[in-house]
Amino acid sequence: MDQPKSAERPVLSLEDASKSFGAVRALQGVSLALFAGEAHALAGENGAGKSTLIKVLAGVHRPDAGRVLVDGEPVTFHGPSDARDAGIAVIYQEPTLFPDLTVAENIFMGRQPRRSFGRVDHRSVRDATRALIDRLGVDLDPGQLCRGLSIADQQLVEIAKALSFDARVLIMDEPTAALTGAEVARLFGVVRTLREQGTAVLFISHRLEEIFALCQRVTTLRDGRLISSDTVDGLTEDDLVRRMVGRDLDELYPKQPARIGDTALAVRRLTREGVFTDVSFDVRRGEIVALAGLVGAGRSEVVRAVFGVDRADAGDVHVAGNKLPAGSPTAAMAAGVALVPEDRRQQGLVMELSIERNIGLTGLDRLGRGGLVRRTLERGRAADWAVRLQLKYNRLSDPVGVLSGGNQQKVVLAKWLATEPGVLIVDEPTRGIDIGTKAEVHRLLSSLAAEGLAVLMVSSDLPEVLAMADRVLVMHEGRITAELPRALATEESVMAAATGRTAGGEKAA
Amino acid sequence: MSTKSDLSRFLRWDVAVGILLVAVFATGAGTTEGFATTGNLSFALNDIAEVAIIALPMTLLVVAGEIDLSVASMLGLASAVSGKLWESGWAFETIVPVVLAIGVVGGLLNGWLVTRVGLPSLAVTIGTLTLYRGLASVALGSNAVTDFPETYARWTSDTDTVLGFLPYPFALFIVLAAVTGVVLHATGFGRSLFATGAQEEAAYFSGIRVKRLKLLLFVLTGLLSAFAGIVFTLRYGSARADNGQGFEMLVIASVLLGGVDFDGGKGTLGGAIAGVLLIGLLKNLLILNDVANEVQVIVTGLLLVASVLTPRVIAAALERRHRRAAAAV
Amino acid sequence: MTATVEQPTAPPGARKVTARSLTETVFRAREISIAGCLVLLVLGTWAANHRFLSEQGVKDLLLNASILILLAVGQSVVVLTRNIDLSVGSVVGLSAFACGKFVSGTDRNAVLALLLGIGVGALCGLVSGLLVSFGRVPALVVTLGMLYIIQGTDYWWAHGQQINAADVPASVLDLGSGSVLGVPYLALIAVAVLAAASYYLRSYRSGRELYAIGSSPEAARLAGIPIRRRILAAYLFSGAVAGFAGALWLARFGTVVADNAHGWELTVVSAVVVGGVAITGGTGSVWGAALGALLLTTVGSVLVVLKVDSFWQSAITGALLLAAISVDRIVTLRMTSALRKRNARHVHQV
Amino acid sequence: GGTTKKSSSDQGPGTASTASADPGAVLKKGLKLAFLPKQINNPYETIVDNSGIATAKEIGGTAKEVGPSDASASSQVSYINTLIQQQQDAILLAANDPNAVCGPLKQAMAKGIKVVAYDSDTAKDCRQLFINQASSEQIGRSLVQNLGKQLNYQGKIAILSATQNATNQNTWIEFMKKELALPAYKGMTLAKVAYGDDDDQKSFQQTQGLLQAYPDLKGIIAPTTVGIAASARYISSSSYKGKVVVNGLGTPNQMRKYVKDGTVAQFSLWDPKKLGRLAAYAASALCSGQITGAEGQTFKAGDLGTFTIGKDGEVILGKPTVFDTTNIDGFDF
Ligand SMILES: Nc1ncnc2c1ncn2[C@@H]1O[C@H](COP(=O)(O)OP(=O)(O)OP(=O)(O)O)[C@@H](O)[C@H]1O
Ligand SMILES: Nc1ncnc2c1ncn2[C@@H]1O[C@H](COP(=O)(O)OP(=O)(O)OP(=O)(O)O)[C@@H](O)[C@H]1O
Ligand SMILES: [Mg+2]
Ligand SMILES: [Mg+2]
Repeated sequence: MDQPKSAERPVLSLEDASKSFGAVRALQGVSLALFAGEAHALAGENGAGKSTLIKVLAGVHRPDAGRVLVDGEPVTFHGPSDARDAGIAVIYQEPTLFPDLTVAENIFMGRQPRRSFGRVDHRSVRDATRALIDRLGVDLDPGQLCRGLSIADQQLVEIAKALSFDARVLIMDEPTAALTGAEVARLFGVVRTLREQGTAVLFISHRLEEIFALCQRVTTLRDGRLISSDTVDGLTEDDLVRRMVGRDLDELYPKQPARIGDTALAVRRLTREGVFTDVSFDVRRGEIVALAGLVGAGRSEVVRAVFGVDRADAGDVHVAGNKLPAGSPTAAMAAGVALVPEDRRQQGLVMELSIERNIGLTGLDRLGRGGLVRRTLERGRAADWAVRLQLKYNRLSDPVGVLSGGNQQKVVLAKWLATEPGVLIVDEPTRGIDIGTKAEVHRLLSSLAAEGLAVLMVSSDLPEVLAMADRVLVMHEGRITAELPRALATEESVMAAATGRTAGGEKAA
Repeated sequence: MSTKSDLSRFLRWDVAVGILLVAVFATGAGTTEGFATTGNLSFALNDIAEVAIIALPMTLLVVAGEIDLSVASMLGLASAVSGKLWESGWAFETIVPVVLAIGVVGGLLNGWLVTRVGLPSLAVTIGTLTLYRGLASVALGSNAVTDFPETYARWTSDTDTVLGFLPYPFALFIVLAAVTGVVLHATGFGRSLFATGAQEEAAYFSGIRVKRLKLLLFVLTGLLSAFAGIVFTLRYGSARADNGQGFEMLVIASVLLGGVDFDGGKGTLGGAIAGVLLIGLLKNLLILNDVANEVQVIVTGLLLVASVLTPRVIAAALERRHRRAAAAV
Repeated sequence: MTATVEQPTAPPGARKVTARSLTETVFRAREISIAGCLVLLVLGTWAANHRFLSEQGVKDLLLNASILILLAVGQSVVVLTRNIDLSVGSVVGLSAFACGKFVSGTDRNAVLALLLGIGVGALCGLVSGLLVSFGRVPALVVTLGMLYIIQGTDYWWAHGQQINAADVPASVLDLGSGSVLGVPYLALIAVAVLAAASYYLRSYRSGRELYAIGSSPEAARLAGIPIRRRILAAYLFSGAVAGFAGALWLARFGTVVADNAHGWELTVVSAVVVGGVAITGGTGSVWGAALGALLLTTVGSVLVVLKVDSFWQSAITGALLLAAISVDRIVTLRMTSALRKRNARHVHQV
Repeated sequence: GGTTKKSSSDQGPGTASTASADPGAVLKKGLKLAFLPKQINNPYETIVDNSGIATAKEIGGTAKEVGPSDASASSQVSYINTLIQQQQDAILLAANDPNAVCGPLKQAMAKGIKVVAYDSDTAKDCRQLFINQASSEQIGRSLVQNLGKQLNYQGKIAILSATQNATNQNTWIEFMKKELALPAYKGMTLAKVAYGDDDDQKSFQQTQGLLQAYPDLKGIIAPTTVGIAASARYISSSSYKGKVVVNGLGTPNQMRKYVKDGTVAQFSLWDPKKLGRLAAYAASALCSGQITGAEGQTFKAGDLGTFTIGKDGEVILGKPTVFDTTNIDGFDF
């Protein structure tokens, strides 16, 4: 950040690029330059065009106008492999792994080290993977299949893959959205090393503190247009927010005090062998309870079992005093429970169906009479929530799959909020959601709680947990190791319990 | 994925099949003597009644992302059992419910293996295709039972008709089709089918009882296949174990031709029905013109290939134009 | 350097290593369980009728399975990429007839006939492959269409003609019935193709890429895998193998009519599925598929040898088929959940 | 319920013995005949039909062959319907199912179209004539007699048939069983009837299974051209060659190799060309009013001579020819 960059030639740059999808103009005349040894952040609201820009650089999309330059020379990428050959490594927003292949094969697919006669050298593939994983300091086995990995673990595999390229340009589209502080710290360590060795980095995140921690320069997009490109030095978070949103933002964590009522959700000795053990807790009306922990602690598994998507081996779930039958999401829904799952692309949404159909899916019996569905009611329900969550879309009849990541997340929220639940379980509710909307979601959760909703929130975003929760439950290796009231929940106390160092919680292993 | 969704906006294949159907009909009426006569059309419609009836639940099943290859065997089993029972002196009024119950049980077995044991439906129903056909030959051996009473047989003939040209089986099909169409396209159940076919996990997370729904569809398919077996038996006046052999491919080809996507989650019932009618009428027209059987086979194949290729080619052309237009701006 | 990040806090290894051995065991189980079924079936039948494993009996078993094994190997390569080739039955028919026409009444060399068969098959595979990969249209529809087109062409050409064994040169017929050290040529050929395909799929980048494509086409695209070329190659292979099988069909049976191998596509697909190749692509092995094919043909022979009533044969075959896939599946499920629970105890005791 | 009844045998034209025949009438020119075989790409049927078509042309009419590519009754029905629409003069068919084709055939007869069954019969009231290649009884019994002689009336035998539902095969098998019940055959037992579905490969595998299941099997009768060829081929390349006798119905071209290499000593068949020829003559005679299908009427079938209609409208071509090394080279079909 101390060398003068302007004199140098950018390693990779985009000039005046435009890209539209049908009527949606995702990018309009955007330019961007990446320099060796510089980490460059890309900021903007959901649907601003960040991922589209990255896909243009990665050769996934061909720009309608404008050009991509490598070392100052214009190039045409005919596909992702061209970009890869030019030394560009990309981590996409949504992990796209081969579920049936091992971690090692995922990382080296198509570029495995070879031995005689062009045969794949399986041993060096595994060894190289081991080394990469150790570098990231995570706990993954190279020979493990990717099917069943949590979103966070998948993201880590993607990161390892990108690192394995030894690329000149490293592009990362929200790599940290699913990660907790520890993994993020690790990742940043590795990225800094790379940058110091001369790699150009392009980084996207909706967590502003990460941008300030890692990057030297930040470019802001709004509605597909370039707003500004500044050095991070001397920029404040408020400046950045104003550039992104076009206005000042109110409070990010508008926590309203709520009157805590009776127990809405009671979980008793819930166990799913090999995943989590003896989990008990209550969530009361009006209360926001956060479930914190490291990646892989089993938080998602617990809420899935509570909702009945997974069948617990032992233990009960009570909603408003009534025991839920095990393993039945339908029954849980009928009892007023809603679950916003962590993997929106697999579990949250039917990507091929339209926005309105997705939102309608949770209320099919309420959209008409005698089993029939009335289109007007269906559309009304969707339009209502699209406005409330500031959804950015073209038409309600568009498939959800074409929405930007954050907007997809909003549709998942809409789909569940529309059921007017008594107990709302949200797993990473703001994953990939921009800062403006995040505040909106927080306000919504908070006001719903104030109206008497019980909220159980799983989040890897520690500031979010600390600011929003009335109570924090911390999990470590499948057990609840601490229960911290709002007053006692601090970064230190939560992390201590999450890593199993707490005095209060018993150590699992 | 993006191109697929663009495509659905630009052109719907099911509509195209409908247009093609009308075109075939008009060509036939204009060029071929004896095609557009009541006698011939009644016959042609009656001739596809069983396939059409089975195509209805098959469409639902395919939309939900599954497939049933055992339908023709179930038809054969139903036929053989009705023959066997009739031969041993049962009343026809008792035979029908018994045979329909067999259809339900067969569907339950398919559905159970797919939803509870978790096997792929293609594999399961290839197995039951063999099993049900085998049971049919166990039931009736090499006999053929033929002496069905005229009182029942007339319900399936193409000379005793509704409105002067609609044979009863086809009239019944129209009623069933109307019901199925409403269920698929206007009810919550139908919405659930699309969601399940497109993304089962997400549907399950939305509280849809994915397994129960699929089980129900398999049962429905079994039931209607058995029913088609009864119609077939009466229509030909012959109960045999090998009745309807190979019909599964015909049903599937028709549904595919109608633009129902075998990956699940896409398609319309209208398209499927247009597909059935197109294959049926085209065959009738080709035979009337003495076109050799092998050419009919080739035409069916070409139609299938065209059914998926044409929309793609058009979409690609549109995209190229769009790209050029965008670049020119 | 910033590499001084804090040590990972989770106990390293514990959960992941067990997870790995678990998946591996389950993976292996597929082939082992089919092989187990097969051994039981053969031994049981042998106990009832010793002739079943006489030299002639074994030779017949191998001969019967060879062609289906070849087709299953070709099909599994396509199925691995999350596609399907329903046209194989008609390709075999067309190729057998073409080869029959070619050698009939001449003394042309068997090798030429084989090459012709491979050529005819590869051509059919090329068309299907081009349509599926470059036309980007659903494989099921296209190959069902191709089934009809090829079948129609075959009917149109053959139309009631028949190639008789008397017209086929001895060199061709020898290929179908001859053997070395009691092992029929056909079986040797099938095993050679099988081993080569298996080695290729395991040890070459492009082979691994076939698995990758089947596992997630989207990820494969982003990984820069030349998907279209690979899928085209898979179809070419499947077509060529089917064409080859057609030539061998002529050698084995001597008599060829229009509708040879009619309806075999479903048999081949069921062999592949019984053998544990996922119809949704990405997992399975050609060995499994070959074992599946062997199992299917063996069941056919066993029923006749055990004097099962003709009317029952098809019912029993169907029931056994269902039993084979269900048992395999149930064992896998049980094992997975048992291992999950056992692992849990380990982890918590450490 | 369950009272068996024949479907309205009175209303169909049936054996039109009421209409009067004019034995002296000349054969009409320009008759349109349509052959509807069991399956169009069955080589045997092709021979029959081609000969029939050629004959029709000789007589001054036209003929065509139409039909399905699968041997199923339901697909034959579609063709019958269109033949009615096309107003053919006569439909000649080899029925896949004697009853399933009845309805449309009766419609055809009601419209004045003559119906002649050949090779495989329909129900009696659904056609005017049945041209039988040989009397079913004779075929069934003679196959057993021939094999009996070859085996010295000793040992286990099996039958390898076509599909389980093939009408003609099943009739023959009935007569074979009756013949076997005679005292002369007390040394012979019928171990099993197997079905090869007229599929070459399946028949092949069935033969192989039979031989393993019954190690002491001495003979196989395959009353189907596909079956006998497959059987002979398996035996010729196996260790059973020379130990098991194969007999049945086959075409000389298919069987030549096995007769020459000693696998098969003899087999039988009628001349399929003559069958087609006779069918064409019979249909023309019907259309021209020479005959109506009543028992006892006679008609001339060109060089084949004069034929008399037997009971139930059946016309018999003659005795099957027995082929062996001595005569096989004199035939080419
Ligand atoms: N394949 C596509 N087809 C149609 N529209 C698309 C497609 N991909 C993106 N879009 C649209 O382009 C716009 C920009 O999307 P993009 O994914 O680039 O946003 P983003 O800045 O990455 O947002 P987020 O922060 O939510 O990830 C959105 O309006 C989106 O709906
Ligand atoms: N104690 C454990 N022993 C074995 N496997 C475990 C254990 N804890 C978690 N896992 C596995 O690790 C994976 C990740 O778990 P999970 O998704 O529940 O984590 P999480 O706390 O929700 O974290 P995140 O959602 O941030 O990924 C799952 O596949 C789970 O089965
Ligand atoms: Mg994005
Ligand atoms: Mg989680």
